[in-house]
Amino acid sequence: MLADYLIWVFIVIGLTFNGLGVIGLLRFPDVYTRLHAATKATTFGSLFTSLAVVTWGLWNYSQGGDSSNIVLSIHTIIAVASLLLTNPVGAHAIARAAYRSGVKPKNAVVDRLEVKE
Amino acid sequence: MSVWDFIITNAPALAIAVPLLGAFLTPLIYRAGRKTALIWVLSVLSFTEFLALLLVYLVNTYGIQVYVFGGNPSTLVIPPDSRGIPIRIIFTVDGMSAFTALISSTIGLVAGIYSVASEKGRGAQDKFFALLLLLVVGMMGMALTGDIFNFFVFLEINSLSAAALVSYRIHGGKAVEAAFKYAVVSSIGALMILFAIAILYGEYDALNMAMIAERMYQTGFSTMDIIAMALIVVTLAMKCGAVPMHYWVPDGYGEAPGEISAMIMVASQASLYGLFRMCFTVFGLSANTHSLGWFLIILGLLSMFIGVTMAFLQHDIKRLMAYHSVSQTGYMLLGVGVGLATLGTSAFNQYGLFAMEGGIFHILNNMLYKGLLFLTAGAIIYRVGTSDLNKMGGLAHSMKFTAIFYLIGALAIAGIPPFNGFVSKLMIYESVYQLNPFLAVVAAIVSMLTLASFLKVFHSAFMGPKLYNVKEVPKSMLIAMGILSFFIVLFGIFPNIAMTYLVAPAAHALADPVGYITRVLGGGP
Amino acid sequence: MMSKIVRTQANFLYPFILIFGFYIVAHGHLTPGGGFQGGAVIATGIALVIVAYGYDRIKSWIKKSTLTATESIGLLCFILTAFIGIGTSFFYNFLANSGLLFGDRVSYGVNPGYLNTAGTLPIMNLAVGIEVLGGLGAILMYMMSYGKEVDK
Amino acid sequence: MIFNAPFISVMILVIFGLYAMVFRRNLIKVVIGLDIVESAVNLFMVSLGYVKNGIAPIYTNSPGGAMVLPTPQALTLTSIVIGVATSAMLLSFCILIYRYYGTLDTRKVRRLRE
Amino acid sequence: MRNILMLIVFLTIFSFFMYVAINPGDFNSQTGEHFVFGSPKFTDMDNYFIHNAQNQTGANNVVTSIVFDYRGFDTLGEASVLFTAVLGVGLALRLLRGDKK
Amino acid sequence: MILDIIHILVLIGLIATAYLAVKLRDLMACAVMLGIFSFLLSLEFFILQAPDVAIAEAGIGAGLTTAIFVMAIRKTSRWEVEE
Amino acid sequence: MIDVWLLTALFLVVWISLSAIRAIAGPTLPDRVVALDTINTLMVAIMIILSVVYREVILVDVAIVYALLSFVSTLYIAKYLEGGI
Repeated sequence: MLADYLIWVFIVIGLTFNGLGVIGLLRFPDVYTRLHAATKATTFGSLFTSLAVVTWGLWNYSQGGDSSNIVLSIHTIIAVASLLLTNPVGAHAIARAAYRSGVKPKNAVVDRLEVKE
Repeated sequence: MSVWDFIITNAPALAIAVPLLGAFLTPLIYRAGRKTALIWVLSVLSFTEFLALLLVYLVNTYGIQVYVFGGNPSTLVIPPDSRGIPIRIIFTVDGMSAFTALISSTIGLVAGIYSVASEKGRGAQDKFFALLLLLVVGMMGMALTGDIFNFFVFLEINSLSAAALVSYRIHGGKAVEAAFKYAVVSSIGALMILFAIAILYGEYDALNMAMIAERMYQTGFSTMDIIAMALIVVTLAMKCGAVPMHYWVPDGYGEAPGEISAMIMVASQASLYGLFRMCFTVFGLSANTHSLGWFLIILGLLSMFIGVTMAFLQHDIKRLMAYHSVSQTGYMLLGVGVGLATLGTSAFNQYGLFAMEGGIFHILNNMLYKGLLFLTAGAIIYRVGTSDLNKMGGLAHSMKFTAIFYLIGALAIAGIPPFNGFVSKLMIYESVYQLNPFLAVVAAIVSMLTLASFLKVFHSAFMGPKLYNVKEVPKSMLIAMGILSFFIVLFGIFPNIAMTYLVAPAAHALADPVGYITRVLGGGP
Repeated sequence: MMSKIVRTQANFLYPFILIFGFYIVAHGHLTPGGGFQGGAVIATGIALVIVAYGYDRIKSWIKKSTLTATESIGLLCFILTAFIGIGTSFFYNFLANSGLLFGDRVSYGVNPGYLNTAGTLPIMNLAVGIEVLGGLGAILMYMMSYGKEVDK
Repeated sequence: MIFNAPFISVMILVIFGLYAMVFRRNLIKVVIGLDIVESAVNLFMVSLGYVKNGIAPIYTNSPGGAMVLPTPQALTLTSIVIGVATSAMLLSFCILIYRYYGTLDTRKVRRLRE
Repeated sequence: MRNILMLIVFLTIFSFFMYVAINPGDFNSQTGEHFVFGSPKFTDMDNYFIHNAQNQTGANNVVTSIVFDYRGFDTLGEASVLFTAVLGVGLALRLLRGDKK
Repeated sequence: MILDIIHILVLIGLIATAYLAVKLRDLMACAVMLGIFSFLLSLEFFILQAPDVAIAEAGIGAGLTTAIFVMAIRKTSRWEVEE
Repeated sequence: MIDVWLLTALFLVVWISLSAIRAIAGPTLPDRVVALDTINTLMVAIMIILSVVYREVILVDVAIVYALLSFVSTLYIAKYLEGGI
């Protein structure tokens, strides 16, 4: 019972954050804010949807399911871990490349990077 | 089990595996020096040639050879518990397959000998020779396989290695442009064939040609089969350079090195083999062979006429020969198309089979004399450095052997009696005349135009005042050309040798799809 | 060469990709995957290292000739494995259900599966994995190097 | 419900790919079109082997049931690697053509037809 | 002119293909002329693989047993295609000596 | 039912990205579109219960093909038709 | 009762479609790449969810490959934008 509620909560959180990220990707004015919304929020949201899967697997296993449930949980954790490792790097690379390629932040008051270089 | 028994038992597999192993090892062996690698490549090619000859012998002696990859034993086509379905990849070697394998390995050997001298001093030779072996593998695989998806894989090996070899001499980017065109045409053709294979698979859940043919015969010829047949026939006709789809031929043949042009020409004839195999064996029982045959005849007529007409406009020796090879492809399509159009009627025994024998004999002859002509063109370019006919002249003074070889090839392609072209052309005229006199008239006119065109080339390249101070080409190139001209003269004087052992079994094998299916499946329709 | 963050992360991730690629290759007969997929994964790892460090740094670490030789050797292993079975027929799976190396029997139907089953399949998987890794890596290196090295 | 939607989309993809190969004026576009056609054929093969409510053809600790046909998947694996090989070769030709011609425009890359 | 011609060819191919795709045949029987998504017509060869592959080769993954055992020769050919492509790329992008622009 | 809707959405995405990969004039954008096309194709294979093919497509189609295309575009030119 | 996992998958596919709009519309190349990255992340999530829907453990392997490899193409495009390669 508890696990059911937990799964629901995780999924709702995950979907909400994913949705927010996508809305941010659609609505924000320039690359950097879109990047900010999209990569961070979707990573967080995907983390939570996957956590729901992990919880489901563990719960089934503890209820007397076979060992494939625990394998499911472990593999999901590996997938999420690699997602967490790779996503920020991609975001960083895009932001840097966008700045280097001459895309200016919109409505920016202070551009520290410009001062520095 | 002695070595000889071993080789005989596994000949179809070894015919593919040996050159493939040779290709894989060539880049490694080349590190030990060029000479070692050349000896290796030539011995592999000779062994392949030997295996192809062995296959011809086996087929003539024991009938259709079947080899099951991974079967236990290797001739077990249908496992006892599979309810009559062949499940593994099966090589089915009948007369036509062995014939095509023989001409492929022969041209491979000749090109290997030729390129010892002609490519000396150019870069990336290990890759060149490995690709040459792979091209041989592609042609032989297309010829020997009895599995439709396996055919696609070998077609892809064939086209990719041929495209890479076309781009070998970059020639200011022109060769790369030709190679790009060739690769795109081949790839889209291969994809369409894959599409057709998928359709056939979805219809019949089988990939073996004999199985597909039998199921198609049992369930009737549906709309999907028509679509698959159209895709396969059109793309294979494009691959072999029949006229409405011939635009890649002059570029590809014209820009490749001489020996590679000869090999690509034979690769096109492997596609022609695929076309015949599909038309006769896979679709032959169910489809309307009469209209299919007339389709091939019309393609052949167009190819003959337009090819030779376009050849008159060229002033580049290789492009001229390329257009002539389009026109020669027309003869083969004409001969075999007549056979297909009359398949199953009483006319088949009167003249249809004879026409097919003519067409298939023409494949062999075309390999010999067209290969020889491409090699002589390569020799001229090797010494003179240009392929423009207007800038040549007087080469007969210094390159006597090349001139003689060229003359032999030109007379053979025009169908002058002591040479082999005469025999096959005569066979085609005689039999085609009985179907429709108009066809024979066109074929004869095209033959005359061919003679005129090649005499023009001979005049402008070899005759006249001495313009270039050049030497004769190196020995290995002469040996390669000599081998081909020897066979031209041999088959011209004694055509019965080729007819008895090569051509007649091939024609009979093509004309007998039921025998093929019965041999593979055991039962047959 | 990309920024330090990317380089550090590439250093950190490359072993993971390698391990995971070999996991896919080795478990090819039990879970989805096999020689091609594992080889492609490892080759993508090579692509990651190339893009993180740039060709100039990479070319002393990974040689094109090494990669092509790797490819040839993988193919040789593959075709030789096929050749060994030629006593029966080419590509005969002589190890399956033999009780020798990789020759354990499995029961029909759903079972967890063990690594030492499937006869020559794991060996072929490994050979094809090496081949694909070498081939795709060599393609990447060739395309990367063009125009970078001085024409003589 | 789903009707023959995968087949329909396969046909549309083939048409797009052929369109790119014939009408677009850049050689890299030709390669892109070839890639799309190839993916479409792969999709066609895999969807031919789909069985309704089938499971993947791997025996694991999953609930039993009808299995998807395995042969098209094996063929598709082969075809995918062939596709990447083809596009790599064509792209290297593109690089060479650009080096010698200075352009990839299909109307300008025509030195062979002078 | 050429474009119009190609357009006609394209429309022909398109209608041809659409005929392939859309016409669902007879939904209930297995012998309809056209493909139906989700229910293949014949399945006997694949059923043989599904039922026997595990016993004969010992692999749980049926696809792998097909790729490397039943159709292993295709895989060899396909690996050769990759080998060919690598050789082709190496040949095309080799360092040029003596070739001038 | 819901699976069918997902399936059809994925197919529509495939068609849309393929159209854009053909239509756009910026070749880099085409490469990005081809990448998304490959991802969606992989998901489609996943839905069609072909995990082997999905892994191959994810590794080769999504990772390597994009890399090769980007390298080729860097060595040539980015725009389809130069002005 | 509608399965919760299926509903989640449907929502995620809708999010993917919405991000594809940014990839289609995005005025500059970095916009498209951001959309590509987002799609990657969502794709991993949906693959994990779908493997629960199908009750198959092994399908998660695809998601792992995805998560590990999908950012390589992002890095290549980023490097292109920086002017490298």
